Amino acid sequence: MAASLSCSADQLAPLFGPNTTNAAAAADYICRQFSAVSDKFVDTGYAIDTTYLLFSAYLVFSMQLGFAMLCAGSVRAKNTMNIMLTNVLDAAAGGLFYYMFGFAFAFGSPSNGFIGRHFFGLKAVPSSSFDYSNFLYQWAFAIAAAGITSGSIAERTQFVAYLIYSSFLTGFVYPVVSHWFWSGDGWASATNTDNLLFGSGVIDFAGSGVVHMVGGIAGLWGAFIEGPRIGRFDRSGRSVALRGHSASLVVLGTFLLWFGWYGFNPGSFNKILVTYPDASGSYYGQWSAVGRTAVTTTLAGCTAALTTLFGKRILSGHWNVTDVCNGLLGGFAAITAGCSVVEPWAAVICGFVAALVLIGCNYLAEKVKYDDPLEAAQLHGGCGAWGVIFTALFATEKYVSEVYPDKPGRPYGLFMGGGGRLLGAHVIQILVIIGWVSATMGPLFYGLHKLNLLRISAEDEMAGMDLTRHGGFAYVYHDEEDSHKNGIPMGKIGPVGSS
Amino acid sequence: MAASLSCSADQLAPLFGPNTTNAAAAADYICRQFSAVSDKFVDTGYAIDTTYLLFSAYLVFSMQLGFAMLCAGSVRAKNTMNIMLTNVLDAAAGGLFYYMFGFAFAFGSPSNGFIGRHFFGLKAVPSSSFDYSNFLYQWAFAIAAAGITSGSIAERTQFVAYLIYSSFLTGFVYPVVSHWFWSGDGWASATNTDNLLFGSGVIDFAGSGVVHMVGGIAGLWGAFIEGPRIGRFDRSGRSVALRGHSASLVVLGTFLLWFGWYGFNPGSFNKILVTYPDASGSYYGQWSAVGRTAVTTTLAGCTAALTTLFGKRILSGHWNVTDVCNGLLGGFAAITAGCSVVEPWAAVICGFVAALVLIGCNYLAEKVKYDDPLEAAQLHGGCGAWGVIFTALFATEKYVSEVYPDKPGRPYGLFMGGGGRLLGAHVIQILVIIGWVSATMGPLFYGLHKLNLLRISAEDEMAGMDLTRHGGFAYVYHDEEDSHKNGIPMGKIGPVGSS
Amino acid sequence: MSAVSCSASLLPLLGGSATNASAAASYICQQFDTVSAQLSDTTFAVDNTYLLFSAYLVFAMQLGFAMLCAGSVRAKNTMNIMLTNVLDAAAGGLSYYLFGYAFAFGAPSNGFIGRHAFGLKDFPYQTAAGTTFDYSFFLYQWAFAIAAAGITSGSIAERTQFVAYLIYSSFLTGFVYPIVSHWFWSGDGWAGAARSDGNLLFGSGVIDFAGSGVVHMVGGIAGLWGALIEGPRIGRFDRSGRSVALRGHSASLVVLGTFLLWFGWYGFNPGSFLTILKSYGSRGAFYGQWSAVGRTAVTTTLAGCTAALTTLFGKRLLVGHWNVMDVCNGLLGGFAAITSGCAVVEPWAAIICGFVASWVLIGANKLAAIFKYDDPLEAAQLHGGCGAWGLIFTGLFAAKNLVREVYGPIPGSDAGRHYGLFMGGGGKLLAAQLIQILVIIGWVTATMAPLFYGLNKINLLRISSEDEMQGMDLTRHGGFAYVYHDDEEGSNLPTTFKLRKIEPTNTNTPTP
Repeated sequence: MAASLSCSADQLAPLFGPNTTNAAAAADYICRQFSAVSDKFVDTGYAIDTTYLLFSAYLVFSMQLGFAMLCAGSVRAKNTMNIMLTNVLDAAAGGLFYYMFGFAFAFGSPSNGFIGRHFFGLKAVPSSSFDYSNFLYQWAFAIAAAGITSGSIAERTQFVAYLIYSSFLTGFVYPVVSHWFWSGDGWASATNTDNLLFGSGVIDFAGSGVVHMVGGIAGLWGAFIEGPRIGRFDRSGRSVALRGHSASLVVLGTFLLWFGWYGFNPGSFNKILVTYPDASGSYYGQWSAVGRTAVTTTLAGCTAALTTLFGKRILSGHWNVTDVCNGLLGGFAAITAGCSVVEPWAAVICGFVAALVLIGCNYLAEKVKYDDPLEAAQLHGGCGAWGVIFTALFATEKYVSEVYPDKPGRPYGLFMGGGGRLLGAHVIQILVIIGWVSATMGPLFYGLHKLNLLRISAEDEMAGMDLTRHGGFAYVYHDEEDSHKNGIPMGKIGPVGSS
Repeated sequence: MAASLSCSADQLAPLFGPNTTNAAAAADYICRQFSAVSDKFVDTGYAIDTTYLLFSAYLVFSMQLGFAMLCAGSVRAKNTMNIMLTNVLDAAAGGLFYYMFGFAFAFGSPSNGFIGRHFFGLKAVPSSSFDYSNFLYQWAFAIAAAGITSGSIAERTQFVAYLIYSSFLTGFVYPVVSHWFWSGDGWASATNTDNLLFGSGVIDFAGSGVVHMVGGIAGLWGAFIEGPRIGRFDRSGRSVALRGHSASLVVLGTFLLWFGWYGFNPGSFNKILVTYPDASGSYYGQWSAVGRTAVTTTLAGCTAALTTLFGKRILSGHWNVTDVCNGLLGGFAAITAGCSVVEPWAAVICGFVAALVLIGCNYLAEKVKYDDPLEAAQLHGGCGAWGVIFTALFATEKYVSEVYPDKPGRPYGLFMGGGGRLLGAHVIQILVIIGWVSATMGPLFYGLHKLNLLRISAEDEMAGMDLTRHGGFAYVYHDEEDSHKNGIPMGKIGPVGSS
Repeated sequence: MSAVSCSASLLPLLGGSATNASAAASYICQQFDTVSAQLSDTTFAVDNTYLLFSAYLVFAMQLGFAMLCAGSVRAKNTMNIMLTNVLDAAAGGLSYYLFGYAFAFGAPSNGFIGRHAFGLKDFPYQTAAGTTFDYSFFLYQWAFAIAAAGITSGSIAERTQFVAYLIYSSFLTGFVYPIVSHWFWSGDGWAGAARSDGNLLFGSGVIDFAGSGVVHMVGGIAGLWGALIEGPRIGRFDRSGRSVALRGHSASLVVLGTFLLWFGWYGFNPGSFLTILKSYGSRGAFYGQWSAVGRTAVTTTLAGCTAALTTLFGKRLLVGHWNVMDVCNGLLGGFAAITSGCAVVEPWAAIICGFVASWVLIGANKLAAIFKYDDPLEAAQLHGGCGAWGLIFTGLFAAKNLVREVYGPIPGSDAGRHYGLFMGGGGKLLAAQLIQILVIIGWVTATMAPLFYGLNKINLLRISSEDEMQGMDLTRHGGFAYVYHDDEEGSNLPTTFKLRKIEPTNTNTPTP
């Protein structure tokens, strides 16, 4: 920041010349004032940027609450306690693992292009490049990836399997991917200082690929390996919807995710007090780009929601709020990659296509009898992949050069006249993420499956995990006496033989 | 703030000397520019700090929502309306009382060490030391203390008793405690300018003692005096869990509290644009300490949640999400005192022990047949007390001197080699808080009990307060037909004679 | 940034004897120019951070509305009302992007309607007068627009066709509301106190700081017409005309929604300053816009708190029990009322505002019952009634120095600004506020009433009575919102009989 404000006594003193009583002293005096001013600017900049980043991190954290409510509402009442516990633990276990080594793997520079190797246990943090607020922000991203996966394998997975995959995902698989695409050392990062992939690097600004595809594909393997829930497809192979138990919780969760996405996308700038070249003192700077990012995010989600509304109305004949919620989230997942480098009108296109992608993926999933209680693989995997492609098509020259200023003359979106190199890099990204996550999470889930640690027993599944594993049902709306009378065991939950 | 940026024309003019046409005018001109710059920095500082403090206050306020949901989910359905009303009123009544005299008792300086005596009704606010944002922030803290207590005495307390204790607690008991430990005039405050307790003062940064212990101990007396809920302990004295009616609301509330805690702990710095000595212009300043505080808070909560998960699994044989939520909150309550002055690794220890403290306290409570529907006394009282001790053991020299800069060479944590004086002060704090709250809230609850204003009748308790006092049940999930059948008018509210 | 301005006037002071006086002067002045530019950058960064996070808070109100509405209707219509809330936000986003924002703030324009920045064309930009319109401002205003639509959806809940929602919601956020906000908030608007050419209504202009009138009355009156035209829900008034309460299905959701609205209101009111880094006269002092922002948050809090307490005791006296839903509505009424004056009244006045607001709400509800007006969320009474009171309140209690600080001097005139009648400021402000109330009632009536009437005539407004009895979730939205019971899963039978009985049916025998 202080680059442009540089007072040099050596330069100033000769200007005063010999007639000034003490030219050197005068120049020095004045320049010391300016250097104090310059320091104050640095302090102010840190304070503003940290405030901005921390509150963004808090918003991203509130997405965990959104996931918990969305998942809870989307499963059947008998598995609510189970799924909520996994969401709480994603956050808690993720906190410890990301503290101990996840952050180090992701951002521990200097390192090679594949994996970071400093900052274990936040050693040597804060430094001039990473502060505690960066850690907090990245942690909130890591647990979001784990939260996505938990949706795919809901209602039929052993709790122990959750703990294992969640730690592995937040502690290793996700950090490595984020190192590749976001760290300054990553081999495919757009901020890599040596050598950009295809002279371009991957522009995955807030993580359609890094976060959403990783979570979605991990979920895909988990759900694929353990198979559909009992009753999800009937004897003749027809799909039977197993509806979630509370649409209110689904809507609550969706709105909370929307709320949190304002931390996720605009917050990914990390700093707000950044001046764009030759524009210091003008109204246009990173603060404006941050606002634009919030607007593109909003528009993509809104368009996707409306498209889903009418699309589903035509296909299924009624208006469905949970489908609209999923469509909305699909739009957000898609715009996440390009949110900062596309025009608002392009975001409308992004959302429109994302809704169609989601509908298509769901159709496909039904065909192949893939069961995903939250449509997480379709939504985050499918729409995330579309978002990565979309960015390579619609990124504008001006915004790319502003947001990624290190290298002038970068490739930008194909449809905007920027050539195909960015698209090439992005196709590589999709393939590499699919490959890496499959190579790590696929064997993990398969191994758990072989060890009988993945899927619960059929009895547990019919009775619901809450009763068999989590000490009771999540809801007790009626009083004890009732159930004593009518003898339905569902109602009675209290620990009978507790000490 | 402007200390380092001070231009004096008297000093500069002689440097220009007599040969400059108008040395005095030139120096004056330049220095006026600098003083304009300096003023702008002051403005900027106020704007950033106020932004930071206000949004932190909003986050702390969202904890009230968290408490409401946590309490609602933790009680039986028949008392939901009652407990939610008390939570709304904690905030509302607290707002008026804290405005009229609570803030004055707490921070009305100049005053004596025991109680403040200015700013009644926000008179003479804003001043250079207190702005409206400070009031809003402190108000959000005050209602949190009252919210804690309401959990302990849930499901069996008359509504009038709530109104009385809540006003008394937020208007008098809590403000006095916060005056002692947080006001610059307080006898035990670490920012006291005259005379520090044991040469150290109490470091209760965000209020493990001031907020959590006060709320917890007040709840302890209330719950103790009115006795356990009917059916909580059976004839043979065995403990019978009376489960809350909705685990979803408990998880929702817990996550909201977690979200709000990011305002509670890091926000307690009040300012973010503060430079640490000799470090202006560097990346390290209060903004970094704020981030660190958020990290320690996160890690303590995460560790406590995981410890509780496995601890409870071993003790009770199943995974329990509500217990994990309570463990998580116990970790937060404990780290609150020391969040800004300990290293992240120490926060892990803090959370680990907090979970054990909570399990121990719950065991003890069962032994002595103490019934607390939300475990509030155990959680906020017990873990809060541990947090106060923990701070005295693990506070590091560097952070203590940065966060409390007024006096150099302060005592710090015993285990960090800082001697026992801080621990002495903290033990005093625990004793004094227990004494003061017992001396004020104990008689109050006892008096209400004697006047038959405290506990509801057994009939009310069996039927649920919602039916008898609050105009009906909180949930109407069933349709008209049900009530047609059983003909109980309460259930039926819907259209009988529709057109 | 005029604060730091170094100019060539430094040159003669250094004089000719310095070896290169002009170079020295320009060297020093260049440094100051840099400082000034950086200060300006800092100001933009701080103000945008403030505005964006305020916008996020206002957006959280949409979540609050969704939960409040969901909890206040019967379980059988929950899916329907939540879908409308999601779509208010989504459809509002597109229509406000395409033309709503342009109608509201597309300067330069006439006093009636804006006409630039359709589809955010040529955005962001700075006007000749130095006002900056940035994306954050758009986002903030969008969050306001959808709040207005959210209010209306409550009034017509449980009996309105979904298509009607889509139509009125787009029309309201895309046209009706933007025009009102243009009148009172845009620098070109004919009635706003912030009008930039200094030609103010009654020499005063309307002080509707965060929108008691612009947002709440617009939403409330639109809802009033909708609910009036389609009539009460079946069963709301029995044969003899007695009012029968149709209770919402979940008090927990109502409380959740209320608290979220409270939370969001901290973006709504204090955020309406748009900037926080602005000094009031004396530079370098502790008092500036940051302090006014804090004061606004405090007045908002106090008004809501007072209204809640007043409602609590008022209803206790009138009805005989403590009722959390009523307290929640009272609280929101207090907020709706203080919204207009929050920035220009003292905290003690906010208490008066809240106290009266709760009685206005109780009175409006009484009146509604007499006229057999059915509003499931009391939205017209709450936002319309308390909103109108808020405008009058501002005309009575706006404080002289606060009005001057918040709105600045009148452009091109040295006349002082008018302030509250009871504070000795004369009646001109009050007159302007009354004009605002009349104009808003007139405009919303003239636009929304024909719309609702037309929809009614072509049978697009109200659902059939079969749908209404069964609940729209079953007939239109693919199923019931809640499935708490288990086994029968997947069967397509109507679930009405399988819903579990929830409340205590029997008088319990005490468990020993």
